[in-house]
Amino acid sequence: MAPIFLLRRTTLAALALLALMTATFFLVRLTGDPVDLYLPVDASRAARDAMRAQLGLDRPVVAQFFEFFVNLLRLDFGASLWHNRPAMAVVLEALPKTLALGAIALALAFALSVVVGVIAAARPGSAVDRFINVVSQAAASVPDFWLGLMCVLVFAVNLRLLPTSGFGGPAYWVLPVVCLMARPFGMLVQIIRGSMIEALNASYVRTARAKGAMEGRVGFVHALRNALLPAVTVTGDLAAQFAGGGGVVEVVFGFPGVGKLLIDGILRRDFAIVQSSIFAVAVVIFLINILVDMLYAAIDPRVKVE
Amino acid sequence: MTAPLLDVRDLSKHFGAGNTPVRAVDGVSFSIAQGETLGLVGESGCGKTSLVRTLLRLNAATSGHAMLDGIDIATARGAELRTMRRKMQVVFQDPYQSLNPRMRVDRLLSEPWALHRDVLPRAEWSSEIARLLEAVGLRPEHALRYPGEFSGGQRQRLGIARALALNPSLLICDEPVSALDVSVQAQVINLLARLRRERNLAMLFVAHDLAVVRHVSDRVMVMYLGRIIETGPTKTIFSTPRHPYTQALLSAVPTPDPTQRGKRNRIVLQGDLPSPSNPPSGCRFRTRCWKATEHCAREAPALMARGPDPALLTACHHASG
Amino acid sequence: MSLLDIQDLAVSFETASGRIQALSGVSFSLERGEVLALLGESGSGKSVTASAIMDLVPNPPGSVDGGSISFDGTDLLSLTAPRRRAICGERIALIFQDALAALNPVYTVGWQIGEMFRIHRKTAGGDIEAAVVDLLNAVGIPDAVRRARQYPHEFSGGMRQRIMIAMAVALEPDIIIADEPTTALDVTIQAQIVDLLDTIRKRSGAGMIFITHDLGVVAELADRVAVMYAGRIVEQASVFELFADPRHPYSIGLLASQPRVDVETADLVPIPGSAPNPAALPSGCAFRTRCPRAQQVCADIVPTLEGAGPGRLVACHFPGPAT
Amino acid sequence: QSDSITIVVTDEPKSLDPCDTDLSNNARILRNNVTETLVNLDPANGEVVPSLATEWRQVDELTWEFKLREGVTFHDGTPFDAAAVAAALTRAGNADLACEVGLATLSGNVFTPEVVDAQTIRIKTGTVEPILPNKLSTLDIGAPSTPADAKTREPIGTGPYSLAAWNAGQNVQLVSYDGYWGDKPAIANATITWRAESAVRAAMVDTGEAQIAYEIAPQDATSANDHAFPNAETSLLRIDQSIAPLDDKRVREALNLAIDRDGLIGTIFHQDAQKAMQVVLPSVFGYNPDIAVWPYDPDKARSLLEEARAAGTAVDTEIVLYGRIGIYPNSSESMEAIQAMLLDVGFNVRLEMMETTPWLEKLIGPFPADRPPSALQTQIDNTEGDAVFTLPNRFTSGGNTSTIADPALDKLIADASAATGDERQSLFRQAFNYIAVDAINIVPLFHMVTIARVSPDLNYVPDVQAGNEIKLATMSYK
Amino acid sequence: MTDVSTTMPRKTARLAWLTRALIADPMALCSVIWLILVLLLIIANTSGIFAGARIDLKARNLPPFDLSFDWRLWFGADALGRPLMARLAEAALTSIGIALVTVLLSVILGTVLGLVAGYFGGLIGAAIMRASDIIMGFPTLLVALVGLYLFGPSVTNLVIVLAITRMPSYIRVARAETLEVRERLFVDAARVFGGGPFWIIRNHILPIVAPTMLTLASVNVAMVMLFESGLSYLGLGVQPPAVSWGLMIAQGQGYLSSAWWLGFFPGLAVMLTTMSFNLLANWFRIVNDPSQHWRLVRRKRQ
Ligand SMILES: Nc1ncnc2c1ncn2[C@@H]1O[C@H](COP(=O)(O)OP(=O)(O)OP(=O)(O)O)[C@@H](O)[C@H]1O
Ligand SMILES: Nc1ncnc2c1ncn2[C@@H]1O[C@H](COP(=O)(O)OP(=O)(O)OP(=O)(O)O)[C@@H](O)[C@H]1O
Ligand SMILES: [Mg+2]
Ligand SMILES: [Mg+2]
Repeated sequence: MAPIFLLRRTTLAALALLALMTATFFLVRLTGDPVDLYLPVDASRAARDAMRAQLGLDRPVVAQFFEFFVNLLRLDFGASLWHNRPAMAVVLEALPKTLALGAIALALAFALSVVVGVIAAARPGSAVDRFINVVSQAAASVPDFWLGLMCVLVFAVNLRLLPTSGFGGPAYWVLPVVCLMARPFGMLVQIIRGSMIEALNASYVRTARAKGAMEGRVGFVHALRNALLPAVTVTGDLAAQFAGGGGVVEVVFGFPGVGKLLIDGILRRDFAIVQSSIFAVAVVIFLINILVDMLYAAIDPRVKVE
Repeated sequence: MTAPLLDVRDLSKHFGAGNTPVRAVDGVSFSIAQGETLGLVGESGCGKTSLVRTLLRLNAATSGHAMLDGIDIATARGAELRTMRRKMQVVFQDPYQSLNPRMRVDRLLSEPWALHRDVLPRAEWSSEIARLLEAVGLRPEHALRYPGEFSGGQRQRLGIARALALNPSLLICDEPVSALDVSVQAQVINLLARLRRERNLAMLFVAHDLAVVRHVSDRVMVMYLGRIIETGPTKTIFSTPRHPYTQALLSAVPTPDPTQRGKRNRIVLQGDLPSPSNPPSGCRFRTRCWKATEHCAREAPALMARGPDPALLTACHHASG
Repeated sequence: MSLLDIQDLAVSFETASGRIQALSGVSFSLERGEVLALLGESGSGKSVTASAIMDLVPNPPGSVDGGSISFDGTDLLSLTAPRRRAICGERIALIFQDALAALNPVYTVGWQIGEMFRIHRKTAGGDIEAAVVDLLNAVGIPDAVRRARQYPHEFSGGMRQRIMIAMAVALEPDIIIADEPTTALDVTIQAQIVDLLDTIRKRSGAGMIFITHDLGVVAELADRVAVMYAGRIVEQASVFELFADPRHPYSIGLLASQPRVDVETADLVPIPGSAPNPAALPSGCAFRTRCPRAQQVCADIVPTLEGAGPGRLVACHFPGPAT
Repeated sequence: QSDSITIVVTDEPKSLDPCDTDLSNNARILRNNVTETLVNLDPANGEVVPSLATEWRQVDELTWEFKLREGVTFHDGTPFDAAAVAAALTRAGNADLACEVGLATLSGNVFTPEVVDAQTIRIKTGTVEPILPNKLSTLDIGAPSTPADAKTREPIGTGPYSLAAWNAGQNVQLVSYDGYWGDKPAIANATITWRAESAVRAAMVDTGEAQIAYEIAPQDATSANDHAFPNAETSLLRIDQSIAPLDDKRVREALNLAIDRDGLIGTIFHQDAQKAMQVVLPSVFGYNPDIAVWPYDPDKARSLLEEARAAGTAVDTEIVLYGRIGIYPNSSESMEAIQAMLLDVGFNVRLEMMETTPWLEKLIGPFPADRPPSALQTQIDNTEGDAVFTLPNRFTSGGNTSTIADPALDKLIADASAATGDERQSLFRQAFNYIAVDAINIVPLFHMVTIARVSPDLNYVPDVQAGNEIKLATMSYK
Repeated sequence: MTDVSTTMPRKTARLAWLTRALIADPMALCSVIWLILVLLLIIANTSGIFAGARIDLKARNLPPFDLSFDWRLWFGADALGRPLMARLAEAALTSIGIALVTVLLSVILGTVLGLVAGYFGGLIGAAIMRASDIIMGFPTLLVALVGLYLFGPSVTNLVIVLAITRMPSYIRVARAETLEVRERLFVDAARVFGGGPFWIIRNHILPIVAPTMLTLASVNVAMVMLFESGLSYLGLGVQPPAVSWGLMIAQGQGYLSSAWWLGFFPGLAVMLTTMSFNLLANWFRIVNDPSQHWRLVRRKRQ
């Protein structure tokens, strides 16, 4: 991968990021004024105006935007109203947790769906295949937060096997990971099954068979590597989504990730938090995309990273 | 002699910008007279389709002119453009791709009239469709089917019928039989020959099957890497070709006659077609030519008569030898 | 005993428009060192025949319904899948029409050729590399050491076909099945490949089944020809006999509809109509709807392949020379 | 471990600064655990009792004097003295810091501390302040090292516990302080964590993940371990009475009569909730015990509406019910039920449930002139024990959240606030009566209860202050 | 192929084939049955069969499957004592209605924009694509919140917000497909006859692109339903007193341990409906791809 290419991509991404941040700035400001939320109901009008002035919210939006923009270029995202400390610091505390959660869930989903997808593709139309089809469709269709609630009900409240929610040792990760896995697992099984069936019907697989390769070799050496490409694309997209936080799942499990942070930030009108989490997530997504492209090129030599 | 129907001067079509564009067509000149069939042969990638598409104004020409009956194809607008579209029609190579699979045959065939409202009143469409179908050897009731329900040969007939709907004077055929089976290929060739006779059609017949070209054409052009390297009457080209490439091409065609096995003097060319974005200097064929000399690398040979037959034009420095 | 002997082979496919009998009652044999051409138009069952021999009929939707394929005295159809695979890969090799699709895009060509050794022989890594380079040289690919590390998409069409050939002959098989190896290629390249195949085959003494619909290539290469129509062999003869004196109306039509490059052809005489719908073949002789000689019996009784002179078989109720 | 406890509440505190203890999320963690106040209120009767101050007196109309406890040190080792109190008071009033205590309880007056000696402090007030000790019961005293011009995330106090860690998004951990002046608590380590869902909180006590869970929804309060306690909140609908048809008193009365309060209790609201007629609890100074609770009388409500209609009031105008999602457990359900009841007697009402920020826009004035007639779901709390903390801001014409502008009421409240003793009580009682019966500015609903689930092996019974204080020091395992 | 005489009228033949194909795919058949059930429930509800589904605090949180109650209460009652069956029906109308209208809106706009971007390319195309990239880059939550805050929390606004956020996927797919179809020979043929851009888009490209868009739309109905339920769960979507499945789950969450059925049934309904749309999309893909038809047929024979 040429440095020129990296440079070009980074420049493009930076421009896109600026556009995104600009839009974010105006959007969050459209959701209302945080002052009422942050002052006691009894606080006087004067106190409210004072706070507004202190936050700079009394100035014209354009002026606020200009300041925001200058600060953004200096990578200064301001302080969180709610947390009372630099917003980026708060985000950087939550981000690794979200990334770990997403990575674990995706990695497991990917590994599992490769196995299951290959099994289904081996005998399309068979009973096993149809069973897998139903299960994976169900997994792809289940609302993750609902699954979360039901898991809490069954495994935590009734069976008391796992903690209800929160953050801590491995036990705390089980349910969020499972809930987050469901949809990717379902989607990936469908995709891998489809691309695997296609690959197994491809001409080069006939060649491999004609060469005398056994079915295992045909499936895993010849077909699978080709069949993985669409799965990698989808996994990349999912990874990008997960980088933004398991959203609702994080809320359900009280998992202190960036998704919950963003949702709370939105509900609390904590502009700095919203802006810095969107920024951080956008950067992560950019890195994920590059990673996916590189992975793609590693799997398929026809794809040149450029 | 009357003015030719199609007159092409120095036509070029380059793809891509920058310093190494693909020179798919590079300074091609020729003409076709009313009612004449000109065959065009060449290896895959030599620029046949690019030329055809440029003539049809599906690509914009990079330079040069093509005049159809006095209308400049590249710049025609409004009424002129409509006239041009009516006069020149095309039959594509792939009968599976060239018919919209979701259009029923009657809609398919009447599309030209829907686009040229003045040609035929709507009331007459259905009878005309029946006539067209019969003209290409199909039955009128076929009008109610979809293209997917026809075999390759039948589809190609549909393609031809559609091309004839506007009664053109020039029919451009881009490998119309390459995708067809031998037994069906002959049907289509015969059909084209008949229609040509009946309607006094001029044709540009593109193919890479030399036997078919020989059978169909009055005159033949041989193309190599975007250039015409030899052109002349069919008889002369096939009996006494002067360009080494034409000679190699002819000798490479296997003869369907086992008794000739091993008796023919075959020239097997080495290597592949060079890249059209970086063609060899001078004569483009020199990298595969057994006669190539210094001179060939330096200077591109002009297309001109180099032997006893003045109608046979050859672009080779060593053609007379 | 023939090297390969096929009797009454039948293959069918399940499709939306019904069951397709892709092959029925196909019988032929191949001797060591012999070139048998399978000639026939698109859909006549040539590739399915090759697939059936190599155990490559996709199941579902296809299935081999009957017949026998005996190779060197063993009935391939009665073998277990792994044993059959082993024989097919090592002793019978297949060359496909579309080399680009037939080569795995994600592995280097060297790896793919070398795989033949890894599957069937316990050759050491270094030896495999050397063998691959030798093979690439033998099929006329210059700069073999470097090119072995390249991927299929980095080669031209002719070069890819050479790679397919190298792969096929790597283990010096007894039979090479070439399924339209030159159809996608230009005449000049086709000439190169045909020459190469001929040289390599002669050198190893293998038998070859050459599948094509190009009469010219058949005339250049084949010893014997089997003409297929709608899943059946309709005529079998030595190449000289077939071209000089075709007996089946379809063979006759085929020859008459082919324009020639070396002599001026007067009028072409096409075979009327088009290939029948494989899901709804006409009763009796499948060719009867296009046949000038057809009579009632052709609709009632399927003609069998019968002797019509030394080494020559025709499946027609009214065989006879062209008129 | 028998000396560790985990407590689960609803939300993460947004601040742990001692000057923000007006927020109950914050106060629960800090008050009397980490930081202490000069005085406390007795949960039983609302009387002021000593804490960091041992005695106090009103020197003159504008001056109060407090004697401070000796031998008290902050967690960082610095001694507790009058200067520390002065600093804390000044800090709470610093407008730039926007302290919750300063903006709420202490607002509306000027307090000037005066250090007499290390153990004595005098506080001068701008205007007469009859109940300063009540107010000071909300002022937590942080160490002098607390930055004067910035909020802190690491409070240092004099309480039995010091802050061990605040793991943002996860929990707050407290550990007992060896140098505490009082008795050493039985619980050495406390973790306060938070979950939004009542069912989850309740389950955590059952599973042993936590020992106390606060604010369990009524439907989850099914076990013997659930303790209901009044939380000083009163729920109500605030009527925007300046917009027709709500400017007609008959219509407002009909609103009140249409609601089946008994039907709501024990179903959507906890059975221990008390039907209310005014917005403070009986323990609050100024509470009027003589106002009769509205009966459920749908027929009378209908006839009142008819009367109003006959008198030309546009009774059929659509009235908007503004509700806030999650303001208390089952808030949406309660509003849906109320909407149904109102529809039943012939009101044309539309329910709009909102999240907090837009709801606040409806709650806090100034209000736009062209607004629709509305009633707003809200609740009012009073933990300071005096009606003055409730009435001026909510029911006078200058009030932030007031929808009533009645000169008579304004005067009544102003007089009451300045008065002391029985006169004060009587005036406040009149004011409450005026609001509820004469003006009918509100649809009072219930004095609310909070339910806490307490692990059965823990000695702890939540009291009325549990909404603002988790008295860790009083807890122990059986 | 050649001489299949098709005497049956085409529309009927197509319908018969679709029915046959549907019966051949048990999963698709189940999906259709489920959707029809839901539809019946909705119709029953709107035609007032559940009338009397009034608030009745005494019947609060009645457990399900107690057949001794009135049949309306077989699924239990909600927190206000209304029959859960009626609530589910009402929510179904909102949830599915939102999803369908949203998808309809976004599929139409997205396809048009995608066709334009794909066929014309150039500046317009680039502008459309960049705009859709930016929409894609946004957390939908934020967009939803802004939309609902600015324009008020109504179902209409939710639909608009969701439609806008879903549009990019249609634009992309329609554009990609257009780019491919544009290069097909029959488009060239139409151009040779003098067909202008709009003629070609309408007669040649749209009919080819439409089935893909329909399949995508079907998948998207499922996605929008999930999304709406997520938003409503967070309190950013449908607001009470309106009700959707997602909102019912959110409200049921408060009764997780005391009345599990309040959250369980709506979640199950979301899942089954989503799954139905996904399965139908699959089936539709197969039906539209002749090379896969044998799957449908084989199953029929077994
Ligand atoms: N749209 C295009 N963009 C870039 N290069 C093109 C384009 N179309 C054709 N070319 C290149 O132009 C050259 C000539 O192609 P063209 O299709 O005209 O050849 P052809 O003689 O018709 O070949 P064939 O026999 O395979 O149809 C080839 O190298 C091809 O790769
Ligand atoms: N996978 C398949 N599914 C269904 N039908 C098939 C399949 N493979 C082959 N067939 C059918 O079997 C018949 C014979 O096909 P085959 O590929 O052998 O023809 P061919 O003679 O090799 O033609 P070509 O010259 O086009 O390669 C055809 O009718 C074809 O439709
Ligand atoms: Mg071409
Ligand atoms: Mg074949």
